[in-house]
Amino acid sequence: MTKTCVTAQVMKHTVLAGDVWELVVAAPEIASITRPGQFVHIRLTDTIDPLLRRPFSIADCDTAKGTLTFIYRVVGRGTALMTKLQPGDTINCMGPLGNGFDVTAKRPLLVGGGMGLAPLLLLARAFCSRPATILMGGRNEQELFWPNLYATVCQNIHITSDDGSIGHHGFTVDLLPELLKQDKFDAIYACGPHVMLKGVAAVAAQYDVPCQVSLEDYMACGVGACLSCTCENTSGKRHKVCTDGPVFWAQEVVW
Amino acid sequence: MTKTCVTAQVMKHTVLAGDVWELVVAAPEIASITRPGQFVHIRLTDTIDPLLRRPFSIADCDTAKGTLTFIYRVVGRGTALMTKLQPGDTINCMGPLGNGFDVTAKRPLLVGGGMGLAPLLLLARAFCSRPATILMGGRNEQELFWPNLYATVCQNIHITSDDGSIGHHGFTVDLLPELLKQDKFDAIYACGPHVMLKGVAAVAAQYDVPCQVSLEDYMACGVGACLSCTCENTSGKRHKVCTDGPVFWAQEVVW
Amino acid sequence: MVNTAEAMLAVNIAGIKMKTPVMTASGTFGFGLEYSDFVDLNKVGAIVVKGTTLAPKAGNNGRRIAETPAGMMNCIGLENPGVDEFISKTMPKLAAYQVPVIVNISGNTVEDYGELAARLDQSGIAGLEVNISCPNVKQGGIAFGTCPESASEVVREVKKKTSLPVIVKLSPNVTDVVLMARAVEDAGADAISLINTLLGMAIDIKNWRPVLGNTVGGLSGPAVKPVAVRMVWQVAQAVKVPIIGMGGIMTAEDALEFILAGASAVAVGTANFVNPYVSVEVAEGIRDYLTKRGLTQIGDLVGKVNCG
Amino acid sequence: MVNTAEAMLAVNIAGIKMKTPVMTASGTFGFGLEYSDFVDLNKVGAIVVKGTTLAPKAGNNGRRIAETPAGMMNCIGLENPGVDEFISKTMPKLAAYQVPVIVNISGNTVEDYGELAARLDQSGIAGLEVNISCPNVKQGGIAFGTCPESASEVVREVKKKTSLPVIVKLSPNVTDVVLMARAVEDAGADAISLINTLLGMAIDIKNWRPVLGNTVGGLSGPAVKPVAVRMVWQVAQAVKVPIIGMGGIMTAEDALEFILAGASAVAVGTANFVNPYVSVEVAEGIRDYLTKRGLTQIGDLVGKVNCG
Ligand SMILES: Cc1cc2nc3c(=O)[nH]c(=O)nc-3n(C[C@H](O)[C@H](O)[C@H](O)COP(=O)(O)OP(=O)(O)OC[C@H]3O[C@@H](n4cnc5c(N)ncnc54)[C@H](O)[C@@H]3O)c2cc1C
Ligand SMILES: Cc1cc2nc3c(=O)[nH]c(=O)nc-3n(C[C@H](O)[C@H](O)[C@H](O)COP(=O)(O)OP(=O)(O)OC[C@H]3O[C@@H](n4cnc5c(N)ncnc54)[C@H](O)[C@@H]3O)c2cc1C
Ligand SMILES: Cc1cc2nc3c(=O)[nH]c(=O)nc-3n(C[C@H](O)[C@H](O)[C@H](O)COP(=O)(O)O)c2cc1C
Ligand SMILES: Cc1cc2nc3c(=O)[nH]c(=O)nc-3n(C[C@H](O)[C@H](O)[C@H](O)COP(=O)(O)O)c2cc1C
Ligand code: FES
Ligand code: FES
Repeated sequence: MTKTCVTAQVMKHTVLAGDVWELVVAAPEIASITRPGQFVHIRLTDTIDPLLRRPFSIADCDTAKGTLTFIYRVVGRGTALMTKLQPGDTINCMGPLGNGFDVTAKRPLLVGGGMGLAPLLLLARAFCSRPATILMGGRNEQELFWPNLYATVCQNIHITSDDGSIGHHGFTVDLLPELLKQDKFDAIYACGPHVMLKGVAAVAAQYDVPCQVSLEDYMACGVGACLSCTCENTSGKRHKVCTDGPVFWAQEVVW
Repeated sequence: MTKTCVTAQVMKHTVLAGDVWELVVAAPEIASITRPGQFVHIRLTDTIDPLLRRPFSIADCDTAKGTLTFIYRVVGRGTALMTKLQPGDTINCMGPLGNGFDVTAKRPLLVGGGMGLAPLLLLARAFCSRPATILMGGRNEQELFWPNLYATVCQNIHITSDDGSIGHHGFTVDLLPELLKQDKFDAIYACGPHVMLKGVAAVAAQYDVPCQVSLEDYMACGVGACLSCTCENTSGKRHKVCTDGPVFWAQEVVW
Repeated sequence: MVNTAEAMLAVNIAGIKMKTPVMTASGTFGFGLEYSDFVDLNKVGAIVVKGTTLAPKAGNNGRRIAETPAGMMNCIGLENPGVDEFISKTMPKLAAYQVPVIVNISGNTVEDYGELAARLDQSGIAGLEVNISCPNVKQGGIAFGTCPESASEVVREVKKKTSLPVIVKLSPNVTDVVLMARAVEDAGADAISLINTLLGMAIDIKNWRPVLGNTVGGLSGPAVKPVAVRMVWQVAQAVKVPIIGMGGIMTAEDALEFILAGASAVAVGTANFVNPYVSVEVAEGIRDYLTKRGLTQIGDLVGKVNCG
Repeated sequence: MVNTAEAMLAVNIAGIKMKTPVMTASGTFGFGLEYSDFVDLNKVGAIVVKGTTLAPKAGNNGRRIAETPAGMMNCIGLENPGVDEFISKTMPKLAAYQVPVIVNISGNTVEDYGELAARLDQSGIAGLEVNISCPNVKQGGIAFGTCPESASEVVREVKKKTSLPVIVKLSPNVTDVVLMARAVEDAGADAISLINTLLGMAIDIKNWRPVLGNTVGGLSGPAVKPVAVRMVWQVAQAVKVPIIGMGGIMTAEDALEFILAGASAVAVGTANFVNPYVSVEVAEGIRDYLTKRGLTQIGDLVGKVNCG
């Protein structure tokens, strides 16, 4: 079984909060082989407007039902059009793409900011049997509908908000050292804005905890062919975010 | 009251036969001033695919309800997309455009071929009180669902089909002289393929009956600005099909 | 000082005073009157009328437009009633509006251009747009637009024959648009407009014939916007005269790209066919953008793209 | 005689034997292997690999792609591992497939092109595509593609250093593509491919900066198709060598336009990103078209547009 491109029917499509939506589609071929951290490249319509696919992390995946869940924020034309999807409509899904997280940790700490919390949700589910902890950050209370989603898959939930309207007032990175001191985490998994990832990586290095980060870049092909998403890694080699990533070990990344 | 551009809600959308559809939309601003023979320039989506508007004759118009009816055949990308419209969806309607038919005749004969029967339907309704006669032609029986539509608005219905599967075996032009001999028509109104119009115009001239024809051309603007639809008329002047037409006196047209 | 809504958008392009920086592109808005049911012409920056020639022209035969991906092609072939009819019949009607009228002129020879300029000089119009870039006519047209020397000659001749501001419209079908821009600026152009259409072709695979009656046609619409923005930006680095940017503008956002690239005004073309209100809506959108950003004048944006 | 389904589509472009006339365009299909999960590479006409240079190249900084109306822009900047790594690491993997591999080469100097040709001569590839039209690198690239003399020089040098078929890829960013085509044909090109990308630009109106890291980028996709078809048609009237047509092909219908215009083969580029199966689907669509029309060979269509 391998990467494929399938027509997927919309099963459910709801607003989670403000401009964040949850989209569930039936794509058993992809669901059956999905690993946490992977993503799907979505073509919304068969017209040429918009032309390119859009990458979205797989936020959840039900192999029994053959469904994939995406959690997305409306930011531009493609996502605005996406909100119009109704159950029964179809989209084209190409995936699963990317490498996914290493899931061998025994005491994982997940750190997510904003929409970076989407891929971590599936990762948390994979860690379900283990006592996973999540540290989540967002701008304000309204953005932090995430605790509900994580309630069943994480043992401990720590929250920070930029404005202090919920949880700890500040950024995830501010709270991170404290958590690392309290608990013996054997791996950190982070996804979120670049500046957050950079901060998390620095703290992880300081506390000598292995850390994986999931990166984003503008992508045309999603399969390593177009070189739109490459970056240099610390060993001087060129890496492709779409295939060598989106998940990288923090020490590979040139911050 | 004048030409306008409005968002119109789809009220009804059904297949009439094969690839011919009937679309009813609410556009009271346009319906209230529509004359038979006019058309609407339709923008289907607010994406740029397809980019241009598509012109469709107003096949019916209910001023009380404020609705317009279009009868269209699927021939390309735009009309294919059009079939997806559901009640409640909206399209953008620009109109009413074009000059419309002269409706002063006392004993009108309508001659329509194929989709040319769409604009004649509204014309027939305008003539309702008078004993209007329609001569309609099509390729075969399947295409001739039109008699049902005309049953209530025309007194006499004559039918020809290219393959003889319904009505007279042959073209409308073949039957036309006979009708003109039988009856004292004071005007002929024709719409259909160019070759049919040319034939009708010739017969009309021969029998000395005033004749109006409705022409088609590729249109960008629909309002006389782009000059994509112009043609020379018999007095050597340039005419615009969109504004000087689509209805012309047969003797104005260079066949 | 907070600027009034009106002053915010007002521009002066080589002496042509416009209420908004949004003009209508030649050939896409007729003589303006055709759109007066939809648009208050007094709210349009300027109306650039259809390409006008000395004698009336019937244009090309056969199909004249075709839709393309996010664009269209046309091969109208400069159909127009001739400059004299414009002056005697159309201009008096346009004079009823408070909107600058710019006449787009096309000739087969350098002398044609001069003669057109001379006849239009006292016609009440606000300026001339010299079309040296029409891809749809056999003689003249684009030939002048791809050769710096011929272009200069045309511009000098026109300048000689008129006291009106002279805008020169450039073709995108060239290796080096900057070379052309410099040439026409040196020859005396008061402003430069670009882009005219890209030369394209479509083939009907059902009958193995060109879709357009003239085989090839001019491509316009959103599809060409990236090329147009690039050329405006390149030319803005190279010339001092004001630039009128066009090519694929559908929204205020599109127009703002051109302005940031270096256009002092913009024109909407193909978009008129899609949305007849577009010229006014784009101006309003630009005003909203200025307001939101706390800017007081459209000039604050011109050429402000930071490529560092 | 009824042709077999296979023979119908087979083409021989300057000695490169392909099972279908549908190739993949350089830079849009990686080294082919990246798409092998989706496409049986043995069913692709030929794979043209990413632009290759002598030394490895890191490409441009910043954002490298942007969507445009019915198209996209890129400024990858020829990132590639260098010709030696291609020969030693990639080509052995590609050799496992029965598909002609064509290497797209780019140099800063005439000598670079010659050296690239020499090194690739015995590497097992089927041909060279000389890229004199890349808009995304500072030196070389497009400069060679806009000047007939430089282009000829490059082609002559490459021909001297290789026995492989040499395809020359032309830029659309020129006033007269026919001039360039004639020049490279005279210099010994065995085939001509076109079009490379149109130079474009987009500006982010939120931060007043170019969207792309390299300020400008190459426009591709459906938006450019009319320009590409026109250029293929123009060049087909002027040269005898076979033409590989590309620019915006998404469907078999699009490909057929290019073939009727005069292309003996076509390449799909941007479309791969949208539909990874496109190269095979387009070939199948062409076969269906031939079958429906009772034609036996793709050659029956080449250049058959009737402009009379
Ligand atoms: C591997 C990966 C996983 C992602 N997962 C999620 C997710 O789970 N939920 C979510 O809300 N978003 C996610 N994103 C970001 C998401 O892809 C963009 O928000 C989306 O493409 C924006 O599309 P648009 O048409 O609305 O925006 P527009 O700005 O109109 O898009 C224009 C172009 O830019 C690209 N683009 C715009 N923003 C981004 C971005 N941040 N990253 C990459 N490309 C972008 C688009 O794909 C498109 O090609 C992910 C991105 C990547 C690379
Ligand atoms: C005044 C007028 C009234 C019309 N009324 C009707 C009607 O009542 N019912 C009906 O079925 N059709 C009518 N047509 C034809 C209808 O406009 C076309 O069938 C339709 O535009 C095809 O669109 P498409 O996207 O499916 O085809 P495509 O071939 O994909 O369209 C491509 C382009 O060609 C144009 N085009 C294609 N065919 C025609 C045509 N025959 N006439 C004009 N432009 C065309 C399209 O508008 C579009 O710009 C009318 C045309 C005109 C000019
Ligand atoms: C139907 C049509 C007719 C045109 N006629 C002319 C013309 O007569 N003179 C001219 O200089 N440009 C003409 N143009 C070019 C436009 O003025 C404009 O430069 C071009 O379309 C790009 O702008 P757009 O993409 O907004 O349409 C014409 C364009 C179209 C679509
Ligand atoms: C992301 C990307 C990278 C490209 N890289 C190259 C390249 O390295 N060498 C080259 O000759 N052309 C390159 N091209 C141009 C394509 O090969 C092709 O000529 C162009 O995209 C037009 O075809 P299309 O519209 O089907 O994409 C590239 C195009 C894209 C979109
Ligand atoms: S998106 Fe194409 S290489 Fe990564
Ligand atoms: S459609 Fe534009 S003038 Fe008739």
